[in-house]
Amino acid sequence: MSILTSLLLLPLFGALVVGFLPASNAKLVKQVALAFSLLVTLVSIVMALSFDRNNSAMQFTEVRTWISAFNINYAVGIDGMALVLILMTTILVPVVFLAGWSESENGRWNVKVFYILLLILETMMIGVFSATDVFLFYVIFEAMLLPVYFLIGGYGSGERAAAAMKFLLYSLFGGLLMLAAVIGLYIISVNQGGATFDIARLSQLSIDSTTQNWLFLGFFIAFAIKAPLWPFHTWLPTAAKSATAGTSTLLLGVLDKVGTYGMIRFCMSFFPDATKTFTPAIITLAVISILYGAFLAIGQKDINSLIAFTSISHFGFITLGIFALTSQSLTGAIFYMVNHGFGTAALFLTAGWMIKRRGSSQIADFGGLQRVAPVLAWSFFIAGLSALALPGLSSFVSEFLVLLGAFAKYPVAAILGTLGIILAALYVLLAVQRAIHGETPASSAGISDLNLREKIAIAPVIAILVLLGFYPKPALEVINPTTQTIMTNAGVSDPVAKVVK
Amino acid sequence: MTISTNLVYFIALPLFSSGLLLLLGRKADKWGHIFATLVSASVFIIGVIEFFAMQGREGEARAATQKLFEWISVGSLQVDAGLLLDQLSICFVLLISGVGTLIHIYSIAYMSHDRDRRRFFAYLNLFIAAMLLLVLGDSYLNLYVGWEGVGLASYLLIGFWNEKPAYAAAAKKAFVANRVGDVGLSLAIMIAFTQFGTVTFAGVKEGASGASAGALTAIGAMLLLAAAGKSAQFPLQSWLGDAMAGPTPVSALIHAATMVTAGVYLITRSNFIFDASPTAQLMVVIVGAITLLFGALIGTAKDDIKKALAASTMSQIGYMILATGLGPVGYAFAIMHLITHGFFKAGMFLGAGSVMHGMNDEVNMRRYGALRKVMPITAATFGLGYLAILGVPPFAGFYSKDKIIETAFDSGGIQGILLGSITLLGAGITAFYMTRVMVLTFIGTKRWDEKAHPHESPFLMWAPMAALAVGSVASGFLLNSGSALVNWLQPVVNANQEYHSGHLLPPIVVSIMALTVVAIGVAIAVLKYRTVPVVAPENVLGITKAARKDLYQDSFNEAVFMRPGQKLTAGLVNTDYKVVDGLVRLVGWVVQISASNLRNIQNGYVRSYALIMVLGVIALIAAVWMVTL
Amino acid sequence: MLSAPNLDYALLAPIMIILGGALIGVLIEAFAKPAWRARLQLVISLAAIVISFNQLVRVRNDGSSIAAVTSVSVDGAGMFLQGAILIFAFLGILVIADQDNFAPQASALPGSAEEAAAIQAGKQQTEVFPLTMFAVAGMMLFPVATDYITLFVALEVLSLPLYLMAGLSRRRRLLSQEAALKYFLLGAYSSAFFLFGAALLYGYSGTISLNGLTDAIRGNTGNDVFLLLGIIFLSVGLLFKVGAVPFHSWKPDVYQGAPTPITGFMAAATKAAAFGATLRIFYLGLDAAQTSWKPFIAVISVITMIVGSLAAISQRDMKRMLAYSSIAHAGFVLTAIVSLSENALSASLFYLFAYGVATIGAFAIITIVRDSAGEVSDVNRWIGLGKKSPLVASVFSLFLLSFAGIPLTSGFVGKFSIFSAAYESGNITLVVVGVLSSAIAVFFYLRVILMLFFTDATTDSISVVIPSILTRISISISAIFTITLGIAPSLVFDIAQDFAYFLR
Amino acid sequence: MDISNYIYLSAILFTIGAIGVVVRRNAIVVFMCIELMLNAANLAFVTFSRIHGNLAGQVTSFFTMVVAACEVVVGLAIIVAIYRSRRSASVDDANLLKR
Repeated sequence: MSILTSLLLLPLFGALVVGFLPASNAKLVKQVALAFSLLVTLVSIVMALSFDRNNSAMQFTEVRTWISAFNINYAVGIDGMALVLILMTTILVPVVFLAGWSESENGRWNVKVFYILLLILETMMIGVFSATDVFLFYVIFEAMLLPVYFLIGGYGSGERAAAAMKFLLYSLFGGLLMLAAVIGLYIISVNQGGATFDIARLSQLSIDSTTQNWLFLGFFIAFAIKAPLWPFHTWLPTAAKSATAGTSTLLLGVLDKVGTYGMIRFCMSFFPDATKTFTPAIITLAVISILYGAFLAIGQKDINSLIAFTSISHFGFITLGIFALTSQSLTGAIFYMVNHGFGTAALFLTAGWMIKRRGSSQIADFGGLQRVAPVLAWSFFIAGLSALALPGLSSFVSEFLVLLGAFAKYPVAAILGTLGIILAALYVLLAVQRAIHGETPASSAGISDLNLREKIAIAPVIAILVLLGFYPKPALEVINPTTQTIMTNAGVSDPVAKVVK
Repeated sequence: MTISTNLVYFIALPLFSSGLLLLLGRKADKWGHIFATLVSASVFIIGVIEFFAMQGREGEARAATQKLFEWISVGSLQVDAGLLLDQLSICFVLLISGVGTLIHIYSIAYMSHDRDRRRFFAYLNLFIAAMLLLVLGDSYLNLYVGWEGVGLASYLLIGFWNEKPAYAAAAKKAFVANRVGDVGLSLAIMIAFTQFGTVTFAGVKEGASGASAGALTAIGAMLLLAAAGKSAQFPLQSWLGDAMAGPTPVSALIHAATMVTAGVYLITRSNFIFDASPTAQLMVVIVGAITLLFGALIGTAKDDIKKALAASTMSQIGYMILATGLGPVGYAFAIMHLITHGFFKAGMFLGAGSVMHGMNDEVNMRRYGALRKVMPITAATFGLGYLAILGVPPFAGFYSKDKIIETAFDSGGIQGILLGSITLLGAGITAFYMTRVMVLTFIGTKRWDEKAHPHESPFLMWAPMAALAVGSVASGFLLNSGSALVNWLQPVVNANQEYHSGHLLPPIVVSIMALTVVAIGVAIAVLKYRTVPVVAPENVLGITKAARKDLYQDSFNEAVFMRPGQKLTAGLVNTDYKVVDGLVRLVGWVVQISASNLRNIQNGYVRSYALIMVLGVIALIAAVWMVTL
Repeated sequence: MLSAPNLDYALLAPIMIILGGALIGVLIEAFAKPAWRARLQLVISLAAIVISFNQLVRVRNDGSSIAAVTSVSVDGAGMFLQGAILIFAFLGILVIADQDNFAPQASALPGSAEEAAAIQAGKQQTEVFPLTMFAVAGMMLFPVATDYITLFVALEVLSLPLYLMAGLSRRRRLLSQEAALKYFLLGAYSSAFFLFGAALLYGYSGTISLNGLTDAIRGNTGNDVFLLLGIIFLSVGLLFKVGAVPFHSWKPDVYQGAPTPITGFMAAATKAAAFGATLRIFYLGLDAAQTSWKPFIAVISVITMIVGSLAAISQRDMKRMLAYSSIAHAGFVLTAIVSLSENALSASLFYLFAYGVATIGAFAIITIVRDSAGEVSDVNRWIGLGKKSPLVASVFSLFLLSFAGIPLTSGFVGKFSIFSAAYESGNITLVVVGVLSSAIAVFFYLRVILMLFFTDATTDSISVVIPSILTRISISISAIFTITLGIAPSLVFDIAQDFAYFLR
Repeated sequence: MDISNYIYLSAILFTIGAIGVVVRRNAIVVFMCIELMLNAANLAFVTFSRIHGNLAGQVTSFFTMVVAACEVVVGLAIIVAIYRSRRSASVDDANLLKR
């Protein structure tokens, strides 16, 4: 049983143990849940250390038959990209537990249910990145929505029920489209040498162009809804506004990454020709998302939906990076996914603390935090800087790689994307100016600064943002082989420099 | 290229100290500022040591490099965190750390009453670290990190007293304007990478000869946009005036001596791009000329002493940018003017600071008058700076500015004459507004309001001013004796043609013309400001009214960018709700409506159910009958 | 010389055992003491079902097409469905055993003195058990019948008891009697169509057996008009029983009116039996003439899926909503019929079993959600159940998620297999419509879950009565089935695949 | 006289029955129309049996008669129960279950 399967089962086992704890003793429940999530982080770090850097094939693989009738089996394995995303997930979960210590109190159900749902969600998050069987991926991809649905609906605020419903319906609709595509792919594999759901063999299938386009659309729309691209994004702000800070961190930080991860892992490797035909359209959508998300972020009144719209703009960058298909832009996009995870976590958690202290989530209600709560103000400021991709922080490295890579093939898109960084400066600094600078109004005079627990929660995230900014080598080293394999599968090579020395 | 190991200290020391001071918080309040000043001084000392070590080395071995670690390596993009200290960057290192240390010392006294002095010194050290990274980076990407780091530091320093919303807005405006410039720099890097496959200066230099003219012009234009953003040149110059919201030492260090000159450094460093594309050089010259006049005109009408000096900085940098556009020989003179300007402008800003310090933060010059009696040392140092900026022979300004006017004339043809006369006109206007400042502040009659009782600033403040005054006196002569600076920079900017070739006008004639124009300017100013009303008069020439409003630059930006931007955002916010979300809700609504209609068909009568069945059968029969026909 | 027809008693034994059980039930009803009657009936029927299932398991490998000359062909698919119907019956009877759902004396006038007396005396007519057993016998015969006589007889034996049972509800007697009337009139109406169709097909082929019909179509001997009209009229009877759209109007009213245990049993078992016969007729009898009937069955399946999902959205009553969802599921299985492939057959067998089990569980839960005046099936009254009794609410949500086809539930695997079979045989439009209608269906399932869990309970006191041990067993069995078939479907799926064959 | 005329007769009878169910209000009459449809089918069976010369049709018609009888038993029981509780046998009165 490979370390990956044990990593998958650990949080599930944790949820079981939490299930048996007495619901009355909230403190114990929280500590046990935190302990399990830290254990998972430890195991994932051990796995990362024993990951063989220069072999780009899937590692820690394990295959067990599940439904023999359709040759569906429990097949897991990870390459560089999946490893980096799993590491991000396992680091974020304990941070979310620690940061949202009191998030689980005023929900519809008791504390136990909150942590059981989160631990189950963690299993599914790890599972979705490590599944190498398309059916297994699809099952987790759909089932993952339920814990979040109950988390938002049960523990959120504002009209949380409607937000949860909209989120679930939107993603399920995407999921069902993908179901049709998965079935199509399966049937084609039946007629071409044996029914299979294995990613490697599915990418060898030769599919005629019209079917390939339809199947590509089936997959792509589901992923475009998940990582919200421009027209499919309206569920994200409402969900982020109603969910607790911890849930929205996981929702935007990890769950949405499944969308962009899926685009790389499935859309590109199964349907290379369709990818080429649709790339111009997708690039346009990505650029629209960048500018549209930024403009709307500037216009937001509520701090959570501001962060949500910034993420929509960032997802535009990621998709631009993916579909520009040069080694710089693809590596940049994957690295961007990781950085965005930590950046959004920092933003949401600090915003969550500010909202908890001030009691309202309207930006106008804040003011002069710098005087009253300097550490909180500074962490929000640094999180904001990572959102506007300040050099020295990790998001700059990834954003620059994406734009640099995209410029080689789609100069106009890259230029418009670069204009996005001006808008990024605007929406971050406007929020910082309203929330942190200016005089401290009487209403927010009594705000207390971060306590030790919160500092411990946010410290690793900011440390990672800075460290990966200065020394991104360990992450890039792991991602590069995956990019090379994806590029060779898609039959694309880097454009060579014009002036040969 | 000698490999040296102590370049990293230039950046590591100030960065470490700024991080330490910020993290330690209140605990470091007592010794924070001393520690920061010492760190800045030690960086200066290392710089001097390196300078003499460089002089010791001959020819090629002068430049020193150090590879810290491999920063980004993806596919064909290999970027190391490498540092390069060559003749050009040593000038900047010395200027930054030297003037920086003096300003650190000055700030100890100036900020003594401020509760957050430790945080101020932390930001200053952060700025020094970022600026040194900018000048020491060996590739455009490393330069870019320093470039935005400096932008961040200036944002923090301008917005130091951010409890006042106006100051916070000024800080934001500065950062966003810089960001527009940074777009230019990143695009230049992208074009360079697609053209040459590398982003290091050496690599780009090598490839520049083979690249197409269009690409080079594009890179040049983008670099110019970046320089305009950072050095507050036309069209991105609106933020410099508001940047005066920061404490005066900040304006002295950042908005006079160091940061605003980053643009000049960038263009000088990428001289191989500009030399290879004349169109780019023409653009540089045009931007320089426009800003030169633009700054000078604004300077004539500003009553706030710091805004007047800021406008003068803008126009002096216009001179430098113009010089860099005049081909290889211009680079050296631009750097020379940059260094001399660093001395006398920083000196004047510190002088203004000590005047404000004395007049408990009164900035309106119409409230000053006859301060020379009360603050003799400030008056003296400010006066020396004044003489230097005018270009009076023995002082620094004469050597650097005249050389620029000369090269402007020498660029030949109508362009030569046009540029030469613009620079001369600029010198005249500079003389006018600088004399106006001198007269309003130190000479003339006393116009203080009751509460003000000015006094001389303490030793810690006037000592750096004196040092800078000495610099503004001697630096011009030293740098020019035997064209020391030109030969020193020769390997970097290969200004090897004899710059004495074909003069349009002999140098002596040019200097005379310049001096006469300056004299005229001084005379006009002295005559005009014999009696100064305390309240700014209303009926003034149209040009002065315009100049008071910074030639409507802000209203232009608001009209063209800000308001349409806000309207677009508001428009997008409700279209997003109505259209995109609307579509989703429409689908829900349609499903709802059709569901309720379907419900009504079920009306409960058995006979209607039976009728539906019969209709179903008839439909089937009809369909099958048609199919089989 | 007349030779006695050779009846393969081993294969027919399961049906006979059930009939035996039913007859004993009638005798008990007549002679046993009232106090003893209910318990005795329950034991007898459960015993009959278990013995019959045991016999079915013993003969599972030796299916033969001439079990009763040409009338019955007990083959793989038939046996699988018989097994499924027996399981549904077992679970159904457990829920039916909870007596207070049924009128003490069906014939007594509602609200009359006579009825009040019957209630005091605790007289409790338990003829519902034998009626169920007769219905089960009919249902077991219907999928294996291969000639028109047996088909028609099985159809009637299966339907008549259901018409009666629909009218037995103890509370809201008027609604229940109205449901019975509607079900009867429309049921009889559709069987008349069925018979006339059979007559026409007999006219076309000359024999009353399906095999004869296939040979006739291949030989192209008869007059085509009879064939076409015959197919249409025959399928009217079948589509009515299954609840396909133009013939679905009875379902919502009857499901709402009939007593809930009966609705649960009926929804699961009738659908399995009806689809059994439809599969056989279309796969064996009419597969040679598929070009003529495939288009209109496809159209019906599309309309059924869409109307089933759409109409459910605005329903106020829980039972009516589940009725529309069962109509939508009928639409999905119809796509399997249109696909006419071996995979489609195994997919539909699995789908019928998975869906049937979940339906019985869902309706069982509706029986135990009550207020002072008995069952509450108004959806708005269920608000906040998640808070009051989380276990019941989460089990009910599990069943709804299975209907919606959310992964890790049996419904998902069923839908996946049906859609892949349909895709394989080329009707991709059906798959797309299927996917879209399940997207619409998800909307109303989630609205209910949202109501259960996320809206706060209002004042009126609906409370979950502690269900009798039998109902609790039935609900937990169906829940376990729904989960296990979701996570490890190959347990039943492999059986479905082995049994997916028809013998001519 | 050609035997197939009986087929047309049975078809006509069937349609009359079918329309009768839709048009008439009284439950008993509706039920009679259904019986009429069943007998039309019987007639068809017998006629086809005569055309094909084998007895299968006639045997089937016996079975349908038996089944029709059972239907009568059940149907009338339900209709009588409805009548006693509602005092009217009209099919349209039974419309509580709707929408």
